Amino acid sequence: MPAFAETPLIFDIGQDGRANNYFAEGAPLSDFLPKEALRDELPLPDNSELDVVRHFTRLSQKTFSIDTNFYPLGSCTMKYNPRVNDAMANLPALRDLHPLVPDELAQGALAVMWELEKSLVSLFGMAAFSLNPAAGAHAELTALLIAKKYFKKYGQALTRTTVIVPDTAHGTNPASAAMVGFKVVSLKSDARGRVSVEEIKKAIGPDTAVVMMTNPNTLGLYEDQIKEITDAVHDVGGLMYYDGANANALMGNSRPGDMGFDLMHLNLHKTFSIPHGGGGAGAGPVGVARHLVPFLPTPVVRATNIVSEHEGWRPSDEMTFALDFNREDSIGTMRSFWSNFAHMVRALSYTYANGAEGLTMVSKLAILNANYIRASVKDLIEIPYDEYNRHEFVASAQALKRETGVRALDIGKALLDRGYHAPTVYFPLLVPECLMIEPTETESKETLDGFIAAFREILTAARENPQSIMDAPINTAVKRIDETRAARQPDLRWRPAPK
Amino acid sequence: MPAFAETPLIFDIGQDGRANNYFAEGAPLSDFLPKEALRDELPLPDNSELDVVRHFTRLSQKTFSIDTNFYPLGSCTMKYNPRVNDAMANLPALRDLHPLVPDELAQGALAVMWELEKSLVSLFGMAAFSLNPAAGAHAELTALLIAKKYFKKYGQALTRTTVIVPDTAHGTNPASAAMVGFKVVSLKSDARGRVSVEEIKKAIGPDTAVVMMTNPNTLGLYEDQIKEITDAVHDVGGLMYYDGANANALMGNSRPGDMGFDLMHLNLHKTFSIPHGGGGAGAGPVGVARHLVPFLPTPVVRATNIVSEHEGWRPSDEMTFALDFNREDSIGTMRSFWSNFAHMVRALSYTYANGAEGLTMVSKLAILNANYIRASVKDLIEIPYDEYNRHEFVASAQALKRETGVRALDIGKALLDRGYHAPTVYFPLLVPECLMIEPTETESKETLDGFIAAFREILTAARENPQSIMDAPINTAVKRIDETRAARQPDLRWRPAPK
Amino acid sequence: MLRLIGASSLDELVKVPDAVAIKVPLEVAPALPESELTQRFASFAARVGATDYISFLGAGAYRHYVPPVIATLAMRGEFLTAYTPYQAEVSQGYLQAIYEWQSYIALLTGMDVANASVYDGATALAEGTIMAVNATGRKAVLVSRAVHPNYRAVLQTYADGLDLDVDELPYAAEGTTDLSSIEAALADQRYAAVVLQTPNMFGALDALPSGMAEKIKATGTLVIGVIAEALSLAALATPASWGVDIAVGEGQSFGVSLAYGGPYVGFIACTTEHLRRIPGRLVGKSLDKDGNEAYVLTLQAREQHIRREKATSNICTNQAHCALVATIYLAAMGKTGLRNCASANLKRSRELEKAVTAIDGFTKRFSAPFFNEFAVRVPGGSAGSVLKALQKQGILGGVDLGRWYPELEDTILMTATEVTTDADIKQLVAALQEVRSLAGVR
Amino acid sequence: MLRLIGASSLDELVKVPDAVAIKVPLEVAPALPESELTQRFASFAARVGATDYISFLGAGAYRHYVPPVIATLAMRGEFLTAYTPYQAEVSQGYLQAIYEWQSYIALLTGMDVANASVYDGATALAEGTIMAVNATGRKAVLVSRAVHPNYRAVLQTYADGLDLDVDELPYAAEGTTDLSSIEAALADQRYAAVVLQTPNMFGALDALPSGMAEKIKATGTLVIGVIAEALSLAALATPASWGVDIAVGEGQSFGVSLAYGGPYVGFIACTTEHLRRIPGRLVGKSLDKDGNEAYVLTLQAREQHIRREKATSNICTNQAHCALVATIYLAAMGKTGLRNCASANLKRSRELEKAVTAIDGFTKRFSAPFFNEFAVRVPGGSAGSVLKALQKQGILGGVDLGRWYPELEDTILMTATEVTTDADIKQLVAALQEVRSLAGVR
Ligand SMILES: Cc1ncc(COP(=O)(O)O)c(C=O)c1O
Ligand SMILES: Cc1ncc(COP(=O)(O)O)c(C=O)c1O
Repeated sequence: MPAFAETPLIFDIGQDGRANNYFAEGAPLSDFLPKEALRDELPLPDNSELDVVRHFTRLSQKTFSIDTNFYPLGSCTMKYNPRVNDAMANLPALRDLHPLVPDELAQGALAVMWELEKSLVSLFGMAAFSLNPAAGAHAELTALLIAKKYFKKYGQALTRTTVIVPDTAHGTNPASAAMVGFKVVSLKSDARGRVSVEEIKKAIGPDTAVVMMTNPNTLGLYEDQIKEITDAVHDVGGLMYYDGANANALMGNSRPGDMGFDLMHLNLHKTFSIPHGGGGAGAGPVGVARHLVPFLPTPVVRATNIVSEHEGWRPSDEMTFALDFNREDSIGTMRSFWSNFAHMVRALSYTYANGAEGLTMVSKLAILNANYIRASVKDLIEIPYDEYNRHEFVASAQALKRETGVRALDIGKALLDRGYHAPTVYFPLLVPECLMIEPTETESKETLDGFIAAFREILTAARENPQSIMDAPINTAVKRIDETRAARQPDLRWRPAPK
Repeated sequence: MPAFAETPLIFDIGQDGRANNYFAEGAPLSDFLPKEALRDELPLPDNSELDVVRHFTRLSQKTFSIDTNFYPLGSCTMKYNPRVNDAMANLPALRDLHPLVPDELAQGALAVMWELEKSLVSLFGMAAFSLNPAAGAHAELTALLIAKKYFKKYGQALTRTTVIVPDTAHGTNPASAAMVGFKVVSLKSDARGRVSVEEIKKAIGPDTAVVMMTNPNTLGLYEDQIKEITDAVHDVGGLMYYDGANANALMGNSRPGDMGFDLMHLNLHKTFSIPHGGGGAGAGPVGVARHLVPFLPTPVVRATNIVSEHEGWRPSDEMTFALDFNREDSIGTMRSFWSNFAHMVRALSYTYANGAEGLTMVSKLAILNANYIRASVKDLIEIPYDEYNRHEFVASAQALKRETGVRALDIGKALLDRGYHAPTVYFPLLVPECLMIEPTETESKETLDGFIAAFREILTAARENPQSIMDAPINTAVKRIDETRAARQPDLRWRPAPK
Repeated sequence: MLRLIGASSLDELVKVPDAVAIKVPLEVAPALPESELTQRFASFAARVGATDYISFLGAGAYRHYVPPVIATLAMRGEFLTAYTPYQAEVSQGYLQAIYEWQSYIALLTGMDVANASVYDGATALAEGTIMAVNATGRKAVLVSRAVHPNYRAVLQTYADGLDLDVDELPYAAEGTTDLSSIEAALADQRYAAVVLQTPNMFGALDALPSGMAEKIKATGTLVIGVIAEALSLAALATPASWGVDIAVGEGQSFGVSLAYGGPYVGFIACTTEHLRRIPGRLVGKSLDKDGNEAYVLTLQAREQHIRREKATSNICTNQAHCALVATIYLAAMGKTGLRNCASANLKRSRELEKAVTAIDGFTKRFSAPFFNEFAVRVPGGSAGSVLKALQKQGILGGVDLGRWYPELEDTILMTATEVTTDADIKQLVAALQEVRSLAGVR
Repeated sequence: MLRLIGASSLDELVKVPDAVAIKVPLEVAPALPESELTQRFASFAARVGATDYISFLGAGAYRHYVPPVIATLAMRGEFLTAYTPYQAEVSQGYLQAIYEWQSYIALLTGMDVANASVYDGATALAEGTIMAVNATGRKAVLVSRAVHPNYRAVLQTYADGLDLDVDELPYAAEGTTDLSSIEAALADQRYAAVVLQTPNMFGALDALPSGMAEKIKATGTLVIGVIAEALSLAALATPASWGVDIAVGEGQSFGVSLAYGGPYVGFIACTTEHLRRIPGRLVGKSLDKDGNEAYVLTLQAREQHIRREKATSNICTNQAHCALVATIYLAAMGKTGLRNCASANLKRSRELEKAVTAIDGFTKRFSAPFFNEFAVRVPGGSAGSVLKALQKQGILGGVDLGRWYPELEDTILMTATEVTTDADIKQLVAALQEVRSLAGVR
């Protein structure tokens, strides 16, 4: 790393006398409040704006992103984040709107939320969506709270205690179930990498509250018996939950509502092109079938003048809206204020940019790109379920590891050296030495070809010179990091030098 | 360079079918115009927005800037560019204002121009400023056209044919003089690196139109006999021109007007913190003494209701303004429209951020920082004029080159490797193997110390292992470039592959 | 590409069983080219009436001055379009920024450690409560009624999931939490934690009086401190100083846009004792193979992707980018900027207090010292109708506390920050005077 | 620091002779903290009345749709705060972008090479003329009156400096340049160049008819083509195709803000023959020591810092950042975006033409084909009073050509681009009808 990339902590740069002139010098705080109510000192550095700019500019340059590189991180849908979405979210009228303004002064914002909800309703075949939850896991929690309240209402709170999740499920599924006090039962996938109707029938019963699935599942495979599964679960009185993290394969293709799901969430920060921002904020609308609508969290955006027959989108121009907090059966609210609204703007902007046809094409091309990569590497690495996949697929380095010692992790690190993000590794859990690859629809064939070439080169090198792969990365700002040390001797913050 | 930093030309990335959806598909152009008026093909690539983002993001990361690194480029005043200035220039009302709107609908913009002009008038002691010219060189041209017109008006057009420039002058000075048809005479500096009164008296005469100087001069030295010089030039009927590229040493310190200059320019993109943007746009207001006011280029911003006694700034709130095009003696106009207005906003924002006291401190600290570096390196490199300098100083690698073969250029390249921009090299011309260092006031002592340490390390290495310095840079995206090849076989553009 | 894949057509590749194929036309917002899309959203923006109103709204979401440099840096594509920094070797920049955020929150709260963020202030309270529940094994929590009602509502929702009891502490006449019965309440050691907020929902400073934290802890109960106005941390005694075990709060005031309610950024900080119970991500400093300092996500054994149903929380995606905004804000402000800002909030809110209470019939509802908002009792008994009348004059006069507290339907929570101007206050006063005389209220 | 320097105080270090010390108090805009500074500029912005007006202004500065992605990229700090890329090894990014700009301009104009930019369209014309003067050794130039009057004014200013004669070619009834007397004018071989603009000041396409360029060149005279509306290059026959030796113009339409007149970006493109006479910077592709492709400033022997008074121009700082904006704009648009945009301009301007000329008394002034603007003769004889009346209704109806052409004081230049809406045109028509009936004009 050249010297100029060094970035000492912001706390080690600042110095007294370097404050920026943002505000007039204020009176001492003790003019306003008794001394004992005040803190003694504020041990933060004063940094000149130049130093702040240089610091964060350099930090940004040491951060891998979609804007700089290809990011085939399975299950994360790292597609291009169109800048027009940000510009719309930053329109001052929307950006600077206080959440507690009276509804009549927030009509444009409510219209955005309503139009988005209606678009999602049609696109995914649910009766309604709540935009309340802040992310996917938050949405799962919301949905399971809905399920709990639903069963309570119908006197089954004490009997419906189990949530079933396939072994391919994301960790948030069982974790969310646990947060609602459900017992979690894991379901083995069949030889085709899917949930089998037989297995599910064995697993379910009168104690089944919810079965959580995604489709395509996290192996990128379409659950082709999904209707039979949801029917079976409904037959025993359970609810079906759809984890929408994989919805990028589904738009205009098939709808969770039609598959028989009662509950679902979307990761707008995946499917709807909202930037991940280094790990958030996200947005996780929850969709429900008709029987669960009363349980949605508050507030709900309600049209107050024209009530439409249509469930899907139509222009909101002549309509007026209100936030409805007064919903008897609601589970309550999940957050400080209404929704991650700026992201609703982004998601609706994305919807307008594509329309139904465009969104359908998004999913088609996402599937095409993923299949193209699979077909281009399958001669060099094991594809445990080698059939048409959807928007992502899973490879396994198990055989390679046995042969050469090179693991999935090593392949990922070697990709970093070549300018590509590592695939998701070690998830889903059922595939050993798993590499989960999701290219998304926004990448060009040239980019895919570049990645394929690098991937193939690594697989070849792994056999010829395994150490070279196990030593990766070497072109990066730092090399492999001692994670044990990080966990054993936690250093989680800067501390001022003792005086 | 790691693979991910590769940036093929934008023309080699694009492909048909990747167009972004900015506009509805338009009717064929031949619906509107006859075929022969239309071009055959438009050989530009269609690039997806993702590819455009990735391309220019990567290009930006391969670009050295103030925001990433220290930039002690002498004569260029690479100070921090406060972001609030950009935000003010981007206020939609100012950013989207058409230059041909009637004055009464542009009052706020005219007020910005008027307030800036008045601030400059007081700060530099001139009678008036024109904001018309687009950069320093453009301003020089403007000023010399004023001089020409002035002499013409007073019947001396044919006799006043010579412009005198010291040997320390920037190349634009003689080049601008040539563009107004003046004969250029170069003046040797004295042993103290200054223009001597004696020499100037020998050089001037009835043919002298203008003497162009800067103060501090490009050696960073204050012309302490400036008043004697301007008096002498005025005595023979010549005009004095002040090149304001070095005004960052002067604010609140001394004023060209008081020194006796008749004409001057400012590089707002140096002194007034306007970003250089990779080489422009700049802004070069021209200031004049009272006798030259009638000759200023058009338009001039004129107050139409309250006409003030004051020459300096006062609040414009109650005032109304007009663009005045109707000025009999004006040299005419220098550009398509009025001024580089967005930069006037930035410059006025900078003025408001600092006020008179703040600007005075700017110049003091700029001088302090430059002297600190000089004092910290003078034991290792020759300082031809080793006295208190102003905002910059000049070192010479002549002795070092004799000893070791290492040239000023090599030192500059070695600095690049260490994360610092090279100083200005080989200017001013009179110092052999010259390195001109201007740190500006916005850098912290830590940054200066880092630079000093790197500079000293290089000078030491130059003696111990000169080849290591002559091989520099090695940490950069490319190594030294074959400039002869570039000039001999000019490749100045991409061409489509022949079909 | 299809040839290589072996598919005859794109449609073959994406085929689904007939039973689940889409049978109805999709009704989705129609496709617009970008130049028209931007006009569509301009029309949404134009339908936001609040834009030019003078505002005294606060109550958990605050208007503050945000220097342009913040967005310039935070919106850089590398930050905006990165995923969670799982691959540390190529994410050192973002990881360091999160480490700096954790440090800032620890320094501001006085606590030992802070996490990489949770969704918002309300969910921070819910997650903090779960920490306390896990730490104590108790299934009830005692919460002051002066804690933000929305935060309490979210806590209740989470509590319903986990079958926790949420009991309330009343507030006293001065507007602070009434602690007179607390010792009795804690006697049977049912409560995992006592929860207080400062400044509380009425703007009043509401830290525990000295000695009280010790008494609470003596019953095996933890203290959770809530901070809904993060700027107050620049001025007020730290949560650590009044005995908090777990500090939770909302960081919106640190440069994050109001955006009609989100995204904001919740934080959780705690003593070292509770470190391994903290939810969500943590960044630690370690060494790389060559012995260079390096940042990395750590203590992941707490998290759902490793521990699944045994995790400390289900949180995965958090609010990283809002935390980044806040980190850049804090870096740019520094202690001097924050102090000056806090001072201006104190000054402006007192000017507002003086101006409003000088009007006949308008009185302070509570006497406790406040930071930048306070409760005003209006003449006539209806906060709602006063606010409506102000609204007609282009003023958002504050928040009707009757929305959450039936006994306070005559009370408005009014907020002034450093962006409140003299002119704002003057206009409010004029409007209030008019409202009063028009309504004939006394 | 002072100690090391050896100075006793900062004031000692900065002392100047008494004779030139400042003796008066400085009157400069007063220092404001940033939070107040932004309010000050908001008040300037509020004093710009034009903000919400419907506009049909053009005449060398055009309203066009600019995708948000352009500013996102161009405003990245590395681009914004770089100096001229003198140190090529650390400036490959910006150098490549300039090379791409040169390529785009060459492709759009059909010329062999283009420079890295000059100040604006008008100075591009002046500098292009100097190229022709240097190439031919002649000291006069023949310029169409249909070239933008501001461009001609700047040319005149520069010409005064160099003692060049600027003679005029009249325009014909159709609105194009009257070439009937050109052969006579060129006969004595006085002129370095003939200068035409297309679309010209009246919006009319004004390229040389086929065969004419050859005739002009046969007299040793060069042809300079001016493009004031760069978007037209996406549609119209290239300057190269109609025989231009030197193409000069204004790139503002490629994503550069109107900004009350600047900064904009001038371009100069020419045939290889004139390459070494081109002013300003040029970026070339070469190889580095290791044989890798690398970009570098080249042919610097033309420039002032090497050649001083013998340089091809005095230009140093140019408009690099505006050129970068344009480059990003062109990359994002691509040929499809540009074509669609050009098509929309053609369509909208024809809709405007039809709507306006359908009103009794409003007629087309010229018949020649146009791109996105055209001249309208108004009833009553005074373009100025019609425009004033429109202004009262919130409409900027166009540019009064009488400002520059006394014979056209009854003529308005009206512009419609892709951002002109149906509603804009409707409102204009309604207002024009009212204006006409109010004024009783017929
Ligand atoms: C399959 C799946 N489910 C759920 C989630 C959780 O979503 P979030 O991170 O938004 O909480 C993820 C995200 O990584 C996921 O991939
Ligand atoms: C001393 C001096 N004079 C004049 C100029 C020319 O200014 P500009 O580049 O703005 O044309 C410069 C710029 O480098 C300079 O340093």
